[in-house]
Amino acid sequence: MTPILELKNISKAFGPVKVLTGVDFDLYAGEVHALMGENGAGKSTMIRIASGDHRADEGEIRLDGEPRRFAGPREAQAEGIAVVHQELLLFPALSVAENVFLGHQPKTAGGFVDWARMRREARELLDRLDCPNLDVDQRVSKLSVADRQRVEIARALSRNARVLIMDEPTAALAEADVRRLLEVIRRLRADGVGIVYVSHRMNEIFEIADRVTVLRDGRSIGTSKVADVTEGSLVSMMVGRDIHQLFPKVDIPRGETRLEVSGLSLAGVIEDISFDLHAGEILGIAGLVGSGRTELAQTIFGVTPATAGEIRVDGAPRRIASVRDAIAAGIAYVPEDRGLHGLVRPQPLRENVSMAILDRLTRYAVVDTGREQRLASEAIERFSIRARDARQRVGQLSGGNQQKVVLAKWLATDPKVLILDEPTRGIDIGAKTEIHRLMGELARKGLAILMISSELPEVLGMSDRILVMREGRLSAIVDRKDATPDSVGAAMMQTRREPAAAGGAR
Amino acid sequence: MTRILIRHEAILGILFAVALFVMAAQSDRFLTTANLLNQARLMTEVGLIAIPMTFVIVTGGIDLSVGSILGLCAILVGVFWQNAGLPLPAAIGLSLLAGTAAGFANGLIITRFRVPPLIATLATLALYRGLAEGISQARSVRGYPEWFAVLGRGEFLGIPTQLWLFALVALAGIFLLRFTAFGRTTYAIGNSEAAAEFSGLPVERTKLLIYTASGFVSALAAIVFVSRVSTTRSDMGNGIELEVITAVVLGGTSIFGGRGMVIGTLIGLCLMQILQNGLSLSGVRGDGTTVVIGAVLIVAVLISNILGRFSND
Amino acid sequence: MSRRSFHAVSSLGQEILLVVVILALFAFVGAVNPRFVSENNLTSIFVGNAYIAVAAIGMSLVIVSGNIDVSIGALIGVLAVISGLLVTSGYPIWVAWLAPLLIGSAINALVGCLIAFARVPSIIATLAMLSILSGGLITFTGGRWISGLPAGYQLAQFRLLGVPSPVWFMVGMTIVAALLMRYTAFGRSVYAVGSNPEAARASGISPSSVVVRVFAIHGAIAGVAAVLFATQLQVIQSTTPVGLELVIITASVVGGVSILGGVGTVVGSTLAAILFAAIGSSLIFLNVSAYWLRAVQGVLILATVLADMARRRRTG
Amino acid sequence: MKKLMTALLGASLLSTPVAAQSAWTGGDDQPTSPLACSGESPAPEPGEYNGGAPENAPDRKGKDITVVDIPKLVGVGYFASTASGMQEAAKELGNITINTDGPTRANIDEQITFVDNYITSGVDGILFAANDPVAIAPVLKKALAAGINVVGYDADAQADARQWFVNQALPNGVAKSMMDQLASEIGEEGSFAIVTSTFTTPNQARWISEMQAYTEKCHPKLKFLETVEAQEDNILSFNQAQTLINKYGDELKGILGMTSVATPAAAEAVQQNGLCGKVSVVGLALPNAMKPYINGDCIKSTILWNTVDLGYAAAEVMRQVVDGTLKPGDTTVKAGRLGELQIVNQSQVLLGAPKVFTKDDINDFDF
Repeated sequence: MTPILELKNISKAFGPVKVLTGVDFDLYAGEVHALMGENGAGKSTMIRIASGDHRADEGEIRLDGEPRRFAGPREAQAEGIAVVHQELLLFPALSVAENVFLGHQPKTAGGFVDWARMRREARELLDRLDCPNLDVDQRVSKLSVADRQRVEIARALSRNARVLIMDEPTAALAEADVRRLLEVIRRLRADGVGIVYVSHRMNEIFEIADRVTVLRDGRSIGTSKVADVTEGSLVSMMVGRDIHQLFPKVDIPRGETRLEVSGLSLAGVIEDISFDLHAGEILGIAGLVGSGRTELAQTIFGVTPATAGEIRVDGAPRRIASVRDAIAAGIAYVPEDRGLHGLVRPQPLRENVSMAILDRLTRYAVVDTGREQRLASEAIERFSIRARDARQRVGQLSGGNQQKVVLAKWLATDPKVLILDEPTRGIDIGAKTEIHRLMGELARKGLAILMISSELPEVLGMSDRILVMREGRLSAIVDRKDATPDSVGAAMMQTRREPAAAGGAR
Repeated sequence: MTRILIRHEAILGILFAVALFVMAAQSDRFLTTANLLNQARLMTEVGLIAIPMTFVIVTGGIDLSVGSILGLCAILVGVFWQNAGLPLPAAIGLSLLAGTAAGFANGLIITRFRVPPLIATLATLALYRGLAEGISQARSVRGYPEWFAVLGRGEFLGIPTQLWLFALVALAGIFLLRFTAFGRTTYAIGNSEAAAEFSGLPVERTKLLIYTASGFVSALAAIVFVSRVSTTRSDMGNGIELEVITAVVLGGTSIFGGRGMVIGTLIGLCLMQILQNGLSLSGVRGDGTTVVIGAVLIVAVLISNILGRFSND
Repeated sequence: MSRRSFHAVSSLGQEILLVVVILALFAFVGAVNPRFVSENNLTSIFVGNAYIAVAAIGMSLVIVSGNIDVSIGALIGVLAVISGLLVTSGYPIWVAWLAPLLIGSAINALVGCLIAFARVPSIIATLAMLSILSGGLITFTGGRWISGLPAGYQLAQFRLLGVPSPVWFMVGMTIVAALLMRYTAFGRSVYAVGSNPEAARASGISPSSVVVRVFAIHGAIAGVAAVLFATQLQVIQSTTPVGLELVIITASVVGGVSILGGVGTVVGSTLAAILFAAIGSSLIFLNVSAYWLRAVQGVLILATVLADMARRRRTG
Repeated sequence: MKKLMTALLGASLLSTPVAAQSAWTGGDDQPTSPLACSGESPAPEPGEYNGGAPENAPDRKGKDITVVDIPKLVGVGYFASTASGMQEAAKELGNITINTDGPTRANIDEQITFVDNYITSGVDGILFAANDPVAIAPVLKKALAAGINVVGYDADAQADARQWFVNQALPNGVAKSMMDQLASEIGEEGSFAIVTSTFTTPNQARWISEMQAYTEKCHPKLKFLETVEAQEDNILSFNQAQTLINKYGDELKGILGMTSVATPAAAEAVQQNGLCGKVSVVGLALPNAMKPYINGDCIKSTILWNTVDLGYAAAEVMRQVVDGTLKPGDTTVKAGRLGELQIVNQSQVLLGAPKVFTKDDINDFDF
């Protein structure tokens, strides 16, 4: 049996930087082949080459044993290779149906776009993906992240994909959505589709993949059957060293109350939330996408000022009507969307690190660049950020290093309360561990940490207590000792009404 | 970031030097102090407005209403002075206030009502010009006292008076954009407004201030203009916005925001002015000069694009 | 079901808003002065401004694709003169009618290439074209008007079934363009490129070629506008009307085309062009002081923009 | 903000019929001097010279000189024909070179820059048609100070900013021709409207004021309706004329076109509406642009000075000023094929009275 897709001895360089060196990869029909590696290992480039987006410098691509060259994505798509991109390449202003069929709309006899058929077929595809509630006429800009991803998968399927490449499909999904996605993947596999599955999440790999290939520094470290490897061996293959503890949770005695939230509401989004947070504590927030986790964080942080309720920091009531108020109150927020909200990517590292404390760095309105430079150098050292120097543009750094810059930026404000929204999303194992270690260190120093995560193991592993949200309300607060996937999962799910206001869309 | 900017400026500098050299070779009347100072005088109004426009474009916005604000403020000087019988300094003060208010209104429409700047200022372009016409009833106001002409036609230490004003505004612009938290915020807004917002930077206030400043400086340009031509007309400054934007963009400010420097704008301005002047002196007619400036604009952007592609950005 | 119709309404909101405003305007001014809604006046409102509506169709395509064209006024001027020169120097009339389409298309395809391949931002490329075209026009014609146009050349004065040809062009081209934008793969790819060029590329659409084609079509449409412009009177002016580009862009934008690309329909821009023409005419009928006319127009444009913004925020 | 605007505007917006009788829209505030209703008016006295003089001008007598012509704007038929008149004179004289160059829009700022650049480039003389009499004055004075001879035509500057001004026709003369012609076509009690370029154009504003004064004196029952602006844009002029026709219906008997762009466009509107003979168009326009309408018996007349002659005279005057044959105190000047021209108003050379072209003679002219 010949593989449907085969990459042989692929090399690729961008300018002087060698990204891939002699990589081999093959995929059989009806299998899920996981591709793993830290950020910067070359996974994305490989995907781009396989999907015709980039041309390899060396090596060849074979389809069903025949060598092929793709002039562009269109040719690859014509051969049945489709990609579900991590950044979800959709058209926000267009409808669901149209997003599914853009570029290959069904046509009438006269060559015109057949809207009726397009909507019908989109409906069928979405039903096949088990999402009957998704309206094919809805604009994509109004959909939640999970729904957007379904649209993207429907798009791939609409091209009768034989090879489906999924680039971190679960990075943005809540646990329940991950379940549904894995179900869909199983079904596709049964239909004979070959799936390249890129993910950082170990449990998914073990659950769904048949084989796994690990990349490191642009080279293939090896391909093995999933049954033959362990989590530990995979991690050491990826990182090149052993990592013993995935969640280095340290026990810190609870300090005094730092943050008290009572009756906090944002009309139509979150309702009547009360909790407190202590120095040295990590309070995890769990919940489905759309349950109001991020909205809660952004309300506390003043992005969307609360319509009712009270926030006290160190016992003093604070009126938080803007981000500036929140910063002044000692609250810091590391946002979910790094690229959009966390960083100004075209600007240098040092200007990003100083951005939240610009007021404090100015004298007579002039920015003290000397102090700024020192601040940046310290941050590079303290968080071991891999950057050329403080003048490098943050957009050029890897995801993990970007996240460290965001952390550095917020720790520079000397906060009392640190809110982390999906702090390790899209970050490789190495950087993830570092960030977890850092969280422990910060908590030990008396910081109160609020952590939102869609990864249940992370929430369970890192939190002292877990605040579970459902449909904009507080569902439960679970102590570490009582927290199990079942107890927290139950609090998250319960019965869910028909889709509430699409909370995921902003 | 700085490196790219410097590169664009270097290209511009070279273009500028080439233009200077060619023009000087074409006409011996070109490279004289008198001519150059005179040219500087002629470009002051466009130059003044180009300074805040650099800020506006760096934030990723645009202000098309500057020419109309200029017209409106010019009219108001005359109306306050002659029709309302105020002393001239008071009339000037009120007119500056009106220009500031017009800019503030732009800023409000853009920040509060979230109207994209292009549309907002397209609408106020029509509105402010209309107000100028309505208020003036198409009457010119003339006969300003001698002392007022000093600003537009006089000299101070051998240098045209308005050039001192221009230098002051330009220096303030360089200082603000380059060294202050305000400038830093301006760049951050242009590169990623959301990230700036999430960093607690005063995004709305900064934008509001920038559009307000644009209105104020347009009013200032109106005063200089009225002083230079000693009359007010409601059609003053018509079309000046395109000249200003051309200068700013020629100066390397990215129309998408986030990139640009006041120095670049100044070079862009000078390049435009010496092209106009130099070509005219060497016998090229006005319409030919217009064509050349259009071509230079494309060439400058092309060269910097091509060079930009070979660098690792 | 109700959900679906709701979305249909919200995506058509701007068009409906415009129709309501236009009807309200006609009703109000008609009540004050019935002559405003006389057949004659309605005809002149449509005929005299049809070329603006036609040009706004192309502009809408350009804006939907995420670009802008500030040289459109100059281009129309140049193409009108070319048409006039051809017909007065003895070429057949149909050549003079067709040439502007082809030349306009060629010129703008070139601009499109600058934008798509040389990555010159559209506002800069067209700003430069504005200088080049308007300067070049004067150099070329020396400011002489073109007169002595042969009989049969005045396309814009023809009538078909009693309706003046500019109205046919305006309505016909709007419908064709609306269908093209909605029912052809190309039309949809324009929205895709304007909405998210990176995603368009991943869908197998080449953003560069879409942008070049959009500009080429826009140039051809500008050619039609130029012929309507040139054939309305017995002489052709050799300067371009001042500020025509702003009028056309405003029509597109107020018609609901988002300046950020990806959204909008050509029906909206045509309605907006009609609205502006009607406003201009109505102010004269309402005896608004001529000195204040432009201010009132400005207020009305601003009001439309703000109303649109409020509507968008309501429907999300 | 919107409310404020509305309140502000509402108060002053709607012009009442009373306002219509007080002042014609588009006029200026300068004093008027209407001519006598009938019979020849005595020509105004030359008076004492009040023009300026170039400082330390080199002796250019009889030498080849280079002159630049800077009209209000280039790209309109009117100034294309004045420029052709200048070339005609240059050819006859043989020792004068004239280049026409100017802004593409009637924009004071650009025009000033043009003048300034030509001063630097060192021309011997400047011919100009000013967009604004006051705004252009400082730069013209600078030209005089640089020893350059400065002569205006068509649209004047302040008198001391130039040496002579070739006046195509006195404003009160234009007013008389226009209103007499209008009254003869629509009767003494007809209603009419005006299409002008912009309210800020000095010549047009002057003529409208003079027309009002003359009408009140000599045709008091003519009814002024309104003035509309149409820039220098023929489609807009057409649309505006069209709107006036639609608005007033049978009430409208005549349209006055104040520019060479507006008049033919108004004629076109009348013709396309099939109102030939019902609505008269009286106005300033180049004969060539009006021939189709006049020969087609739709429009009776067009009024204008000979623009080619205007340019011709301007060039002749420039040559004579340079040669010193036209000096302050002279009462006439010889201008080539035009013969003797009269000096009026202290430093103006009068081309003559405006001419009314009709079907009988329009085909004898080609400009």
